[in-house]
Amino acid sequence: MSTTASTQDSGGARTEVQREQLSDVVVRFAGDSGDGMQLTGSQFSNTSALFGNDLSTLPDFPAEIRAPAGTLPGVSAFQVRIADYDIHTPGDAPDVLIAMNPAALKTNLGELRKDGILIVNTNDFNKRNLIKAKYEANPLEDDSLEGYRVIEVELQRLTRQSLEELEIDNRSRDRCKNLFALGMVYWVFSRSLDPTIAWLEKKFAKKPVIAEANIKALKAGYNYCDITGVFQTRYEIQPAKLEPGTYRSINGNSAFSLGMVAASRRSGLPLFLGSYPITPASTILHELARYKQFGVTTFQAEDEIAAVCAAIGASYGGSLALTTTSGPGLALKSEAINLALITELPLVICNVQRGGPSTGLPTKTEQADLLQALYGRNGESSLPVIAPATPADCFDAALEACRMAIEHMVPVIFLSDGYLANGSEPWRVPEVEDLPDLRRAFAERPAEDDDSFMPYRRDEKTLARPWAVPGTPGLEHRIGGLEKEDVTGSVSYDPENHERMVHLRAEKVARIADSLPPLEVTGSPEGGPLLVIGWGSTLGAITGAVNLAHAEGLPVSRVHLRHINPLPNDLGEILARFDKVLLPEMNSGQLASVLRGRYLKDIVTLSKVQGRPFSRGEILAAIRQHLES
Amino acid sequence: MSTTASTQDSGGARTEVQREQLSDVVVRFAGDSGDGMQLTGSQFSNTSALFGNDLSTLPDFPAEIRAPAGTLPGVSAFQVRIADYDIHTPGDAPDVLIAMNPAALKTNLGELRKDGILIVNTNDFNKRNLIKAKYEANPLEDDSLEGYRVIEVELQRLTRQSLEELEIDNRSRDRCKNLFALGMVYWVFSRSLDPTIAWLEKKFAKKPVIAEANIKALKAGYNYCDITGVFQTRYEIQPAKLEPGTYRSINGNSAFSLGMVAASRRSGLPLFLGSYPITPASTILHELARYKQFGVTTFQAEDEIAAVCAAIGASYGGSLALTTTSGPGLALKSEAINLALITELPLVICNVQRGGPSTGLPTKTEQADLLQALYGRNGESSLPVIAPATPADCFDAALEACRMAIEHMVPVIFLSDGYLANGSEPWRVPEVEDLPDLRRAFAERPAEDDDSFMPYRRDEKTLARPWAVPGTPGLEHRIGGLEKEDVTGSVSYDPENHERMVHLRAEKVARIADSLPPLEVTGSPEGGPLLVIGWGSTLGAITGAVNLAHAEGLPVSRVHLRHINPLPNDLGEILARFDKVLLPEMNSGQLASVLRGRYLKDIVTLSKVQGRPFSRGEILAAIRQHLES
Amino acid sequence: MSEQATLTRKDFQSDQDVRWCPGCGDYAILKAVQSVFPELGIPREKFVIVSGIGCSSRFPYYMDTYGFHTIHGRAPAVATGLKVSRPDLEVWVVTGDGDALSIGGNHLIHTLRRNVGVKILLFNNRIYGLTKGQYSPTSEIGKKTGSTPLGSVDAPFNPLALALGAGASFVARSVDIYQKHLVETLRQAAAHKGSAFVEIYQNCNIFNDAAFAYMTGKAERADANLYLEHGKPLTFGADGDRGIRLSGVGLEVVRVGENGVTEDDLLVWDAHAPNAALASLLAHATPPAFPTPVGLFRAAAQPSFESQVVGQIESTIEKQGSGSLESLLRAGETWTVD
Amino acid sequence: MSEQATLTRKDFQSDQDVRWCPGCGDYAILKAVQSVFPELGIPREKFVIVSGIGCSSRFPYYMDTYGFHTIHGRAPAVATGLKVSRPDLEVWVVTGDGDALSIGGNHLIHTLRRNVGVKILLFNNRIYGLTKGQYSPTSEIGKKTGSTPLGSVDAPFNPLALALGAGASFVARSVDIYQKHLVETLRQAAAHKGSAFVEIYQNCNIFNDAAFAYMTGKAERADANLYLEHGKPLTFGADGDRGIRLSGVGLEVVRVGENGVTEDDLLVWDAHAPNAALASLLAHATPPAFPTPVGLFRAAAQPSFESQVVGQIESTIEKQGSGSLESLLRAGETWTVD
Ligand SMILES: Cc1ncc(C[n+]2csc(CCOP(=O)(O)OP(=O)(O)O)c2C)c(N)n1
Ligand SMILES: Cc1ncc(C[n+]2csc(CCOP(=O)(O)OP(=O)(O)O)c2C)c(N)n1
Ligand code: SF4
Ligand code: SF4
Ligand SMILES: [Mg+2]
Ligand SMILES: [Mg+2]
Repeated sequence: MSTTASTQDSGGARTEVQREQLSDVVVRFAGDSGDGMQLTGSQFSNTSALFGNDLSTLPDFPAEIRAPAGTLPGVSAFQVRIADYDIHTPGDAPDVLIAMNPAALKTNLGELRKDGILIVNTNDFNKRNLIKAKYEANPLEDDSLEGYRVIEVELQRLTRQSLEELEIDNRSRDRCKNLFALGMVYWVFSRSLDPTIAWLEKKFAKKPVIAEANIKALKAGYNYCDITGVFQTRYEIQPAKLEPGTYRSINGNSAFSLGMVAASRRSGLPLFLGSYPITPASTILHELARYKQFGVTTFQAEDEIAAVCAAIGASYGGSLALTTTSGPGLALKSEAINLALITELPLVICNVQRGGPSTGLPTKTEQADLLQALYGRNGESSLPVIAPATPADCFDAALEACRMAIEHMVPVIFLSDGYLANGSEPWRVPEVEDLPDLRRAFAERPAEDDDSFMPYRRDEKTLARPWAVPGTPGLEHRIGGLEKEDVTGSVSYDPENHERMVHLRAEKVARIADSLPPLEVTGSPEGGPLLVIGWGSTLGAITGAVNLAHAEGLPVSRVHLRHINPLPNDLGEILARFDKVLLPEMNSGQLASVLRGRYLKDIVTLSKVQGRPFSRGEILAAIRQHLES
Repeated sequence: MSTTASTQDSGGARTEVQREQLSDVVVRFAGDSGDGMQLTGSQFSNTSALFGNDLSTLPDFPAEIRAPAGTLPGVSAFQVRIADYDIHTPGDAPDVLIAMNPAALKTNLGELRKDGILIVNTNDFNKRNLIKAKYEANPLEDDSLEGYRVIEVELQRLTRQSLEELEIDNRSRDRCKNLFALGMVYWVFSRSLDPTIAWLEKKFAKKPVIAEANIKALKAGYNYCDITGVFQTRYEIQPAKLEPGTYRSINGNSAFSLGMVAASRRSGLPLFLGSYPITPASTILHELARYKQFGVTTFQAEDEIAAVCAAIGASYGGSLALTTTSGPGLALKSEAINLALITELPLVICNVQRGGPSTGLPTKTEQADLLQALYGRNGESSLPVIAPATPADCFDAALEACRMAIEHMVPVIFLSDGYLANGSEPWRVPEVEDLPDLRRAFAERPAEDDDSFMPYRRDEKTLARPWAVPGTPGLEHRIGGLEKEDVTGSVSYDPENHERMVHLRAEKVARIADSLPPLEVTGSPEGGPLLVIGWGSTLGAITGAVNLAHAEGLPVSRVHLRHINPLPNDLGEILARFDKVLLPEMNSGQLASVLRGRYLKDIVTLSKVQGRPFSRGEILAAIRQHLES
Repeated sequence: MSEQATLTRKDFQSDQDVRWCPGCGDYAILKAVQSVFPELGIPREKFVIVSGIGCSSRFPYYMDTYGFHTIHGRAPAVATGLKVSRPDLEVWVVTGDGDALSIGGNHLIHTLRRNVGVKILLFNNRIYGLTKGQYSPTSEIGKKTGSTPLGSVDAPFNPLALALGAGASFVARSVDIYQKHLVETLRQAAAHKGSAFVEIYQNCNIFNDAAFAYMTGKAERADANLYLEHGKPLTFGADGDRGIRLSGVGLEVVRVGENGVTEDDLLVWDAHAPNAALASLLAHATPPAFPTPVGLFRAAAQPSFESQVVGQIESTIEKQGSGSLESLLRAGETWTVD
Repeated sequence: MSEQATLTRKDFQSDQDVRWCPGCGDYAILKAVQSVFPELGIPREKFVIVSGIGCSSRFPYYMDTYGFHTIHGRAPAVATGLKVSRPDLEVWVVTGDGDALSIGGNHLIHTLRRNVGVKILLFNNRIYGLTKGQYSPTSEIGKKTGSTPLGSVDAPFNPLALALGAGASFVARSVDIYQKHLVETLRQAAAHKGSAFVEIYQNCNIFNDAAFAYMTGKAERADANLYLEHGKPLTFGADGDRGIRLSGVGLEVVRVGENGVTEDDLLVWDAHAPNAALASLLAHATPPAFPTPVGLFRAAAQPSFESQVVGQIESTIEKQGSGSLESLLRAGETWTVD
């Protein structure tokens, strides 16, 4: 709520309720894993999206399926920022925090902004829960909450009360208390209940009592605010002025899945996914498994190696082949990725990064698999790496990954992360005919007397070899993981041939740079004292920070990389135009080391390795610091 | 024979045979895989070593077990350079080539130096073999061999003749023709037959006829030269002036194996090897399997992953744990290596690099797994990487790898290559008491009332955590792949703790740099126009080239890296002192990219990716070029 | 030094909060293990629990023994290295159906083939719990999950048949809530010298609730379970009058007293048979045609892998003496430069 | 377009020099495959040979069909992806005992469990050939090799028992030099709809010569082989008077005419039995107690994995029509900004 433009309007209000216009607001729902916080947050987001706000979300859930109720590791949270303008991040500090129990309060209070609104469910603040949350004293009873606008609500009692007449047990009643809370939030932000009511009716179509209970609780929460006047102010956030079009809210894994289906259609190739479940990538498998009417084959393999190998087999057979995983799984696939690389078969490897090393922080986000993606294979094995920048960008980046794979006959790594995978934002749905045309012909049966088919004869421009799929008469040939002779593809141990092939494979990837659009530099493209460069999911926080810096009049510019390998042709020149270059990344400086080596330019890392994304404030502070020193 | 000091001595010779003193000579034995070239070459090397020469060898064999006899892919070769001074490489171009068949001639002639001696087995130059070797005409009959000193010998016929009296079949007789050739070479280089005779007697102790046949053939070859005078000159290479001590000839895999046994003894920890066979690493498994009297346990696992996991289990239990592999196997192990990293268990991972990517060139050498070793794991996962420089150095480097692993509780990658693994050189055997003391105490049972054991409390200097092995009463604790809390080691999803642990793990490795000796700069340590920097097995070729350059008066200096991570503390300063830095490596510039990124110094790569080592000439040429331009 | 005399269940409870879902079958298994360990007369510090990744694999955190929560599927390999290098330790592996049979299938069968002396407890809930409910290699055909919205099409593994096919020397099955039976089965596993493979049916009440209700339900239990007891005829049913007999090379369910069948016709269970044929037959006896056999399928005395590996080392040292590093370094042909 | 009418063995010979050691058993297997393929009435371009790494895995280079020499142990996984996405192709996997049973064990058992319609030829030479002779998971106990100088200590896999334990629908065994038998076995494999697993004993004359001489030797052959023929009683021996009969749950070697045994007592071979029990028993019949069974152990009709995967896709499209990308992109709740 930092950049609010508030007006007062006590016109028709029954009590002294004021109306305030806000430009943006950050709300965080926090509770036990069993409290339905992800659902509650999603509903608030969707309703706001339908209303026309721009928004950005950040779910945050524990590694355990259901850690013991009431404990600190069991807390699940969902943050959403809604705004009447174009925003890029789910916000730094929440303006409003809903805490369903002591553990949720404990883990989330620290980030609530000073003077923020705090809604607490007092019924859960009993001795047992306080102990589980490792509170020595009841924070509601000492001065812990000073400086916040605390709204204490007996959520459990009130919800039960509102559902008294329904023939359900108390446990079922209690399960509705998140809807009661949501109703309250809807009231505060002057939102319609209709989208959520419609959604509940659909979701519980087969259990009408449950639908009714949830809807009743929702309305009760809303009415509770109306009647009791617990809030003195209602807020309004106007719709954002977005580009005209049809919008939907989408998270990164969904956008990626749709992008792959679109690529399948636009290339005319059936999509084949070989995958082994792993957080935070599994939902791509789940989503694509539902698209059988698009001819999508999903194969849940026995492990990551089988998953990528099956994808390689499918690619060999002429499918658009995909494998999805996260860090430890990418490590396992590395040997096989090199098989695709040397046999020059198209393949998309989607790696949704999470906190490492080893099992690490499986449900948290990080960008620390970059060097693994670039270099984690034996021998010289350069392959394209692309990193989407926002949840919705996963759609376009998927198409671009497929373009590179098909056009150049090469495995491509798509480097998403947990934040993109689960975070959502409004997405302007594109027209199908505007999507890139990805058709590429398979090698065709040669004329009867033509013996000249050469599986490693290359296209002059792309250096791609022909895609000669089994079943084509006359193209019978053998490929494999041993080094092959240039042009013929026969096994070759010849020293010079090996060197030539190493160069050809690298050059094929390097040439992709020629097909990339020029980079866009925001700020002063002609150069200046400071450039902030980012890649992948830091786009939002960096853009937000640079916008804030511009508002302060700071001379900072910004450029964002989507293609990590090959690097864009114009990058070197751009870097050279700036005195200082700052690179925020959610690792210890991985891309910085690559760029430094490539361009011999001193690039300063702003590192964050905490399993959560940058805030704008962190980056803004670094910008200020580097402009001063 | 380029730097010879020849004298004539026709004194007591029966015919006009001259005696010439040489300073060094390069001999290459080449034949079919079935011709026993590796054995022949080894014998010549050993005899020369026993005589006191310095030497360096380069075996080169095909990927097939026994490719069809007579074909080009079936050629097996062994090159050895012997000298009366301290040498570093197996030589660039052979001075003497023994070609047992047309295929061997075809694949090896190109490298024989002009005016070199060529011994050919004419019996094998029949039509069938010429076709198999893809010769259109018989090279013995056209002018292909002009410019070489060709010695045509009917090896097969002469060998059969010499073994006429023995009761063996012709096939067995033919198997001795390599010994006949060896006898000839011994005559040319004035070598004693005794070591080989002794070796044959031992090897065929159970088959005395075969021993006799081989010995007879050996002598026959020697006498053949004596009698027929096919050679006008005999050469002598005096013993080298090596440091006093006991010497033996050793290859890299053997030296590494002995180093590991020595480390086991010096640390008091039993050695455990978990491995899965793969060329060119398998011989380490074979060798260590024979050291049961040293308490060495070798476990041939079902795959590379099981191999490294078993080693991790053994390390957890208090063994000195080792796993050995080559490139594709390292890729497979990467997930598990991170488990050792995050649980902070000592482990040595020996990777004998071969030509990649994928199956690549399995029997050839390359240095292209460097970036994989440094970065091929998910998340932030810095670990020590050490690269031995010569076959014998594998012994010392093994001990150093173990030192780092044990002292810092960390997995260490030992980056050897095919050239070091199979190449051999004289090794001055160290005294056991001069070897480093690697003892480190396990954590001990705490006092009865002491509850303070903390599995992640670190040593202040090394940052190592305690090694608390199962079976110790009172130290029961749990470790695993999830992020852990600083000090306590409990599972922790706390953001700041994660960042702290990422830094601590990196810092632990970085601190190793403080224990490294200063780098030695040859040439002008104070700086100059050109520094050649190398790592791993290129030491020999670089040293040779720089020595040649110094002989030409060129102002070039040299430094060699053994520790790739962490890099030595003084490296940055050294680089800064030179105008240009040249880095020859058997890859496309992997270390160069790392050093450029780290030191922002323009480092120029001299790349060779041909599955074979640099020659001195190649490096010398690059030195000249860079000093000129 | 050793504390075994006084060990109790409490001694095996760690201070960590147990983080399985309320109602998860894993709790009961934890309880059973914590009951058996103190009975074994082994000092606490000698126990090591090695696990992979999955809900079940959180097990070591809750045991106050040495514990290693490794990576997905690899626990048998880590345990092998540990046991071979430290045969004095009691190494128990805890794993799930995905961990052991999907990604870890190969390590499992090789560990069983080698007969490494580790106890392997496979918590079979027929689902991937930790990754939120995908079908597993033990899910029944037609299973609808996130990754198989129209139902899975591939036949599941029969874990016991697979283990027997791999040459396992000890194979047993129990059920999370059969606490007494489970405890007894764990005791038998503890007593076995080589690899002991125990499949434990485990209810995942979140993603695959009531997967075993067909046999564990109150109404079904008596008729749906066949308790294997060595040396006893195979009978089952509420009235104990039903049984299993051989018919050709197969098995057949009969009722004693009907069609002239007497108790003598029933198969007498031999868990120690030298070959695995009968155990295989029983492993293939699956509902609805048969009651589900639980208990000890096979326990054959075979030398353990680690005893033989260590044996080779010990006998070499016995014969040749402990190696001299000095001589080793100087082995082969040497020469001296003065 | 299709050339099947006129295909001959020559059509399947590629122009590559065959690079196995002279005398290697692989040659005979190559010959057998090249004899069977032209008979099958399938166009040459429909054949794909997928292999792993090992001497045996060089196989595709020598066949003038499509071929994929993949990486060590992973051929079944690559083949699965190929077959599921292209059920019209004939996918044959060639693998070795190390490739299939050591590093690739898991992919093998999962492929068999799923019943993917690929033919798997396992060249079992009981040794690692390509890496120069280490012991393999099928080497006999006590095998002395480079990696086991004092002899191996672990029991080998019984590949057929393992395959059956994994649920394989087709299991057979033949021998490199039994050319006619091998050809017939390959024909049966070709005719099977799901996974066909064929173990082929193969002599590695360099690193494990004469490993199968006990049964292939001239003197031994008649008494040491038991040829399985569906519907025929199990007899063997030079005089054909010896046979196999059931004894309890096991098997027993008998002589017809002795102790009142008649031909009617012998087990009549049923390769199509619905359950794998009998096949398992036979798989466990090993020398010296039994002759080595060769031929078809099991061929059970079960739906193939790919047919069902494709079936779900086809029936969805049939019911819902081919998906509209436009609608998919606009699915869920949308709103419009003008
Ligand atoms: C290499 C790797 N791949 C995938 C995963 C994700 N993962 C964690 S547990 C699991 C399966 C769990 O199923 P199961 O073994 O049956 O255990 P349960 O949770 O049911 O007890 C998977 C796929 C991982 N952690 N590591
Ligand atoms: C990942 C990997 N690990 C190890 C190897 C080395 N390797 C190649 S073939 C082979 C075993 C070969 O044995 P088998 O499968 O029995 O085939 P054979 O040579 O006997 O036909 C091994 C270990 C490899 N190529 N790749
Ligand atoms: S998800 Fe299932 S298996 Fe996992 S803890 Fe919950 S109930 Fe247990
Ligand atoms: S090593 Fe053995 S298996 Fe390999 S080609 Fe030679 S004989 Fe055949
Ligand atoms: Mg499970
Ligand atoms: Mg083999």
